[in-house]
Amino acid sequence: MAQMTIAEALRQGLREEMTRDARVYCIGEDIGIPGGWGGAFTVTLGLEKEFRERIIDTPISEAGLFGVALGSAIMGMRPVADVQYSDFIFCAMDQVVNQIATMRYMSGCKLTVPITMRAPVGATGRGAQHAHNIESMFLGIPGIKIVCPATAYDAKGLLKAAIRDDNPVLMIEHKLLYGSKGARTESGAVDASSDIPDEDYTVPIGKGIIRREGRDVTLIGTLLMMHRAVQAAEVLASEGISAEVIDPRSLSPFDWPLVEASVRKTGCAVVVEEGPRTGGVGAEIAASLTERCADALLSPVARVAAPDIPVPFSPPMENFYIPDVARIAAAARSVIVRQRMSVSA
Amino acid sequence: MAQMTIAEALRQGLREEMTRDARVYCIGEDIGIPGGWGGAFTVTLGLEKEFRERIIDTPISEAGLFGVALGSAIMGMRPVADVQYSDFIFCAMDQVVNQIATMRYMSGCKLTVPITMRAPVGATGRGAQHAHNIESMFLGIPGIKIVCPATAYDAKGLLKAAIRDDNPVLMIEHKLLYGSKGARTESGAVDASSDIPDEDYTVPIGKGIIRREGRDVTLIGTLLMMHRAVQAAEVLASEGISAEVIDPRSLSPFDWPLVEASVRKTGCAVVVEEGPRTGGVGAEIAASLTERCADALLSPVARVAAPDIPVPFSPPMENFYIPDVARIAAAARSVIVRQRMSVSA
Amino acid sequence: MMSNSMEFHLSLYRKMVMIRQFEERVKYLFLEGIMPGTIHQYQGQEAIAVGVCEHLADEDVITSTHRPHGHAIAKGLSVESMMHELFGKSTGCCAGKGGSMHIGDMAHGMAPAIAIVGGGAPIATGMALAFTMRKQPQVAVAFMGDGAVNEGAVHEAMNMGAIWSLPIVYVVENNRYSASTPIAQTTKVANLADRAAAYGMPGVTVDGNDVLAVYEAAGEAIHRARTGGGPTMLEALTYRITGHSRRDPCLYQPEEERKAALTQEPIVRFTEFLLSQGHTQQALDGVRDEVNAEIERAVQSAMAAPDPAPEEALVGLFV
Amino acid sequence: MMSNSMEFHLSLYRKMVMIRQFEERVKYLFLEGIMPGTIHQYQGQEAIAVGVCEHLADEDVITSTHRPHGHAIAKGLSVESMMHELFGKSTGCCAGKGGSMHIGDMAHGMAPAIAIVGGGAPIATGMALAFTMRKQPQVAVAFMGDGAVNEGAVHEAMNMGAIWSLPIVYVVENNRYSASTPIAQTTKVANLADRAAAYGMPGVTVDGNDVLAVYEAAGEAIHRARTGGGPTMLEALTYRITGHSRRDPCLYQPEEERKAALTQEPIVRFTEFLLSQGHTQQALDGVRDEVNAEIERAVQSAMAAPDPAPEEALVGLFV
Ligand SMILES: Cc1ncc(C[n+]2csc(CCOP(=O)(O)OP(=O)(O)O)c2C)c(N)n1
Ligand SMILES: Cc1ncc(C[n+]2csc(CCOP(=O)(O)OP(=O)(O)O)c2C)c(N)n1
Ligand SMILES: [Mg+2]
Ligand SMILES: [Mg+2]
Repeated sequence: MAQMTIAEALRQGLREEMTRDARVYCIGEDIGIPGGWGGAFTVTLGLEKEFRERIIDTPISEAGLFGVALGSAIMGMRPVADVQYSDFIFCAMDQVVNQIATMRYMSGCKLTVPITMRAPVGATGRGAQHAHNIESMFLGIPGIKIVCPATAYDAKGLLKAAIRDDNPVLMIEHKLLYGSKGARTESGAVDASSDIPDEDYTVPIGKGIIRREGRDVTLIGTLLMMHRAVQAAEVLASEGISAEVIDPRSLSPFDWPLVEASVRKTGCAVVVEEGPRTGGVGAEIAASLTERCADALLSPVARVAAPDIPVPFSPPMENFYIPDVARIAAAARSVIVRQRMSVSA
Repeated sequence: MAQMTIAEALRQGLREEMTRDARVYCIGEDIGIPGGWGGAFTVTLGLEKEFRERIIDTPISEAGLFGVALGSAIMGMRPVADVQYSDFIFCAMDQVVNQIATMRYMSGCKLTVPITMRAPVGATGRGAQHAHNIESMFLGIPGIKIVCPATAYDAKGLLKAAIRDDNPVLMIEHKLLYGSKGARTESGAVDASSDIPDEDYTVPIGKGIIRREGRDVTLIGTLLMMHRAVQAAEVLASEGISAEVIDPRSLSPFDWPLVEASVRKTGCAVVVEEGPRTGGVGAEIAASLTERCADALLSPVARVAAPDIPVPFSPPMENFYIPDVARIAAAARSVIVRQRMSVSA
Repeated sequence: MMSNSMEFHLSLYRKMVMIRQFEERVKYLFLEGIMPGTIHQYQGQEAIAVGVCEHLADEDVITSTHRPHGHAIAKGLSVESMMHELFGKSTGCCAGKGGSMHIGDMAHGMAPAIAIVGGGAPIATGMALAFTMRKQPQVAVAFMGDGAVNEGAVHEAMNMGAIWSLPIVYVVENNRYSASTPIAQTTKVANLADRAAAYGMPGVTVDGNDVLAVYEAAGEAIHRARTGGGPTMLEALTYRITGHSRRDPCLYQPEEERKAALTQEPIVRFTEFLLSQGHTQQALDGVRDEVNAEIERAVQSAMAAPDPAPEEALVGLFV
Repeated sequence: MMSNSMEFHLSLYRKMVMIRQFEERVKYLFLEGIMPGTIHQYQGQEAIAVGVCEHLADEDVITSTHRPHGHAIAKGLSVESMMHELFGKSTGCCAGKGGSMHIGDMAHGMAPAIAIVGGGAPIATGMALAFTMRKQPQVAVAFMGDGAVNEGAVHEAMNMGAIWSLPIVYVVENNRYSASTPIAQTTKVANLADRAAAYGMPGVTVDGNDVLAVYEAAGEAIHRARTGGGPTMLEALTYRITGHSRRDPCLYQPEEERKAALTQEPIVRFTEFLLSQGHTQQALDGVRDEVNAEIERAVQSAMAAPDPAPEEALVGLFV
């Protein structure tokens, strides 16, 4: 048992999987240069010393590197391909959407494509091209599983599950949660470290978790927004409102039983996400929840999300962009107020 | 006044706009080769004879061509850039999402980016890589307007509005609606031709239209699904159910007043789309409608969409994939049944 | 190497004719409205697929394009499993889920064909990387057209193939057109193989209508790849004598040019050569008849196979 | 051309020093935690931006990269408007919405810098296309790093620039590293300018630490572009003596190599040259002091400017 940051837990997870299975390898930009940073957020730092031939630094060629990962996966390797910032995955979008997501299906479901893709999201003072929250764009792509760890425990467990999964898995990571150190420290970072068990474990893809139990309202959020939802729940608790916080951990497949059970208990829900509201992940969750729990929902599902704009650079504007604790708490109060009204009606 | 197909109406629209404004030009692959096809669906056929220098055939380089269109737009040109199939826009995704959508905003809202992008969607017997319905992926990208004409009248009017708009506009077109002729005829094509006025007109971006009035249920669909919704409404009419069919025509901005008014009248709604259900356009429409009209909705908004799979090639499987009239009618009946129950309750 | 034996020549001929007759039959079925989908055909480029794939075993792999039937046959897929696929039957090589543009079968070392122009190059490069990482002696071949070399993905892939010295050959079938666009409009270089220098790999241009020339040049490149010498860009010059896709009348090809090309097409040329080497017209006709019979059996069996149940669509996306 | 006059040399020197001192001041502000965001700096490459942009008027345009401060100053943006932008003020050249990686100002012919490596090349090509279509005499310059030439978008753009013979120069600043990755790992060609041949355009390699050499080579290329001669790929050899971004200690650069590079950096070299030409150290120090004072005024004014109202974020996405 040791306390680790997400960066450390991911690094350990990669090390263990590469040790366990010679087919596992990492491919990306600046991931294994001696004297370098181990990727943009130190996840692969030092791994090149142990696995010189399985940490592959590429030129700046995202379409190329995702295509290469795909080709090797078809041949039985188990690549972990990453982009330094999720925004750059758009350079590889054809490979991801047209090739990786469809290749098995087009083959008559004969091939397998055991590929793990890692992509850091979140607005962090770098401007619009290093800030995308890409989850919603991939939710609509059948053939790719999506996981979103918010803690070091989940990061390691989901990474291992992804690597062992025979299907393409996109792992969304959040820049402010890595706990990267030294020159790669992020300002505004949030502590997401966990106690990591000594023994091997995985976190099953498609299983969410209750981060905090509650009775009055269900808050649903991943990554940084999970942490903010927990903070909002604390604020609400001080007002006598008992909020349940659910971290779905996987977006695809989604843990409907867990979320449904919570909403059937609380009667109302707030979905929180960092990216723009329109066409976001929250739309799918809200629409599906409404279909599944119409009889139990006492007020419409509320969505807390960013406004429909690119991410602005200036800190006051960027802070305004990212949903904060106050907005989450306010949304929770608003759905609960309605609930009480309707109950009393 | 003349009857025209969508391909003809778009062609006329391009001709008129290029005549009106010397800054308007077309850029794409195979769009103006003498003896060629005028693009994959004959939209630009023959225009190269009139506007030799403003119909620009490119190499097969989608990232390049959308970037070129962007650069020229910044300098005051008004490009109409197209991909032959919407699937290929993923090759240009960085240019569209990271550059075109953000450039004005990042400039401090000083630049303008008057670019029109055209992309044909729909499953048409070509397999998974020539079949994407890309609408949902772009809905979540602030900075791009999205229009979806289902008739020749709207195609021409929206194209002209897009070209005259100073912002990026993505125009989604449907392969089965073009009415392309000769060697480019599509099997399974649906007649979407209209009477086109002789005088200049535009269709405002962001304004929907009621395709058929009704009292009992609101059906919402664009492109091919609009036509299927109208057919479903006819089936329903024969059963005594009066369905209102709304064609939003624009997805972004969206004509909420029109849709809301209809739903407030009928009390229930079915959103139809051709692409996969999860993370689809229907999720956003259903979630927003629920937020806006919770008090008026007598049953949860139903979504009719494709299953969450890539598009299969084989005709029986492909037909199963694409939502058909029967499924739309069934969804309508299901929301109405519930409505009646709740009214009688 | 049996490159001079009559038997060997006849086996090349047989494969080329198999491709040609397959495509002709498919064209007919398609134009008659009997076959669904859309098709891009390979008539006139047979020498390339056959000359290259002759050096490959089932364990070697290729990626193909929107125009994959020739590669598939040359790589050893049965015309039966292909015909079933084209008819959308579950008995097809892709269970009816792929179709013409995604035909393939990894049992014969062919990934599902990739209909995104240029999209196969990085994938083949990754296959080659897998061989290198595992120290296996296999080779990958990425087939692509002249138009594809202008795609960014091809550029990125070739650079990676070169810097990592991977066992791969990038075969560019230069048929002088990308869809309706003539090559003069899309590049300024005299030979596309000149671009190999940009990656520091050998570039070779060969007469792609001469199956023996292709066989020889491909042999060198594949040998180099297999023995640790790294990748090659192999450009094979040919001409697209068939339409780009289905009902294309090719009005953008100058008539003179087309006519000249028809006299140079690979089966005409190889036939002349074979006759000059002592093969008889009768023997060649015999090959053609055999091939036709095999194709006809494939058509009949494909048409007789039951359609898939629609719900099969839902099965198998994930393992 | 006044390329030999002392005045001209001093003006080049002034611009180079303006860039250097701007970057040093920004670095300090950043490390002190006073300046928000992230930064990629230009120290050591000043000769390139200055040597190239000296040939450009406000009506000529450039695209820049994640490392844009040097290009911006050379292209004529005021250090004041830049400093305001770096501090995220609405008074910045991008109203605080862009930040360091998107600095730009079309009033001075600089598009918002593009932080996606290689992403600017197609955009600059489109700007050049606009000039050609309108028969305007302007020129576009796409700045990029050595790492960028491996991006597909750059390949596609250069090919288009070449086939359409556009008025553009692709300037590759080869500082031998892309982030932490040394160039030997990303390409096998000796000079990146060798890749120009793949597009049929001239490729030129120049000493990028010699401002006069850059000035001359860029002059030729820009003249060619401006007079209908089409594009050039101009590679300028330099070295990244600063960190890749913010707190990078550059441990991946061999110490010998770094040390040698520091003796070759462009301001050291140009200073020696100027002194040899009769300029006095005092005069050069005077320039530096002036520049520092201007930068200091910019810093004070930027820090004094009020923060934007958060809701300004919502304004202006669409026209
Ligand atoms: C990325 C992408 N862009 C465009 C197309 C449409 N398209 C299909 S084939 C083709 C021409 C391909 O030319 P080439 O590479 O020379 O191959 P050929 O058809 O001559 O065999 C085009 C433009 C596509 N399939 N993929
Ligand atoms: C498409 C893309 N991939 C990766 C990155 C991350 N990144 C930023 S700068 C950089 C290195 C760029 O190297 P080079 O082009 O040589 O420019 P330099 O930093 O040396 O000026 C990388 C990998 C990016 N910004 N965009
Ligand atoms: Mg071709
Ligand atoms: Mg560099």
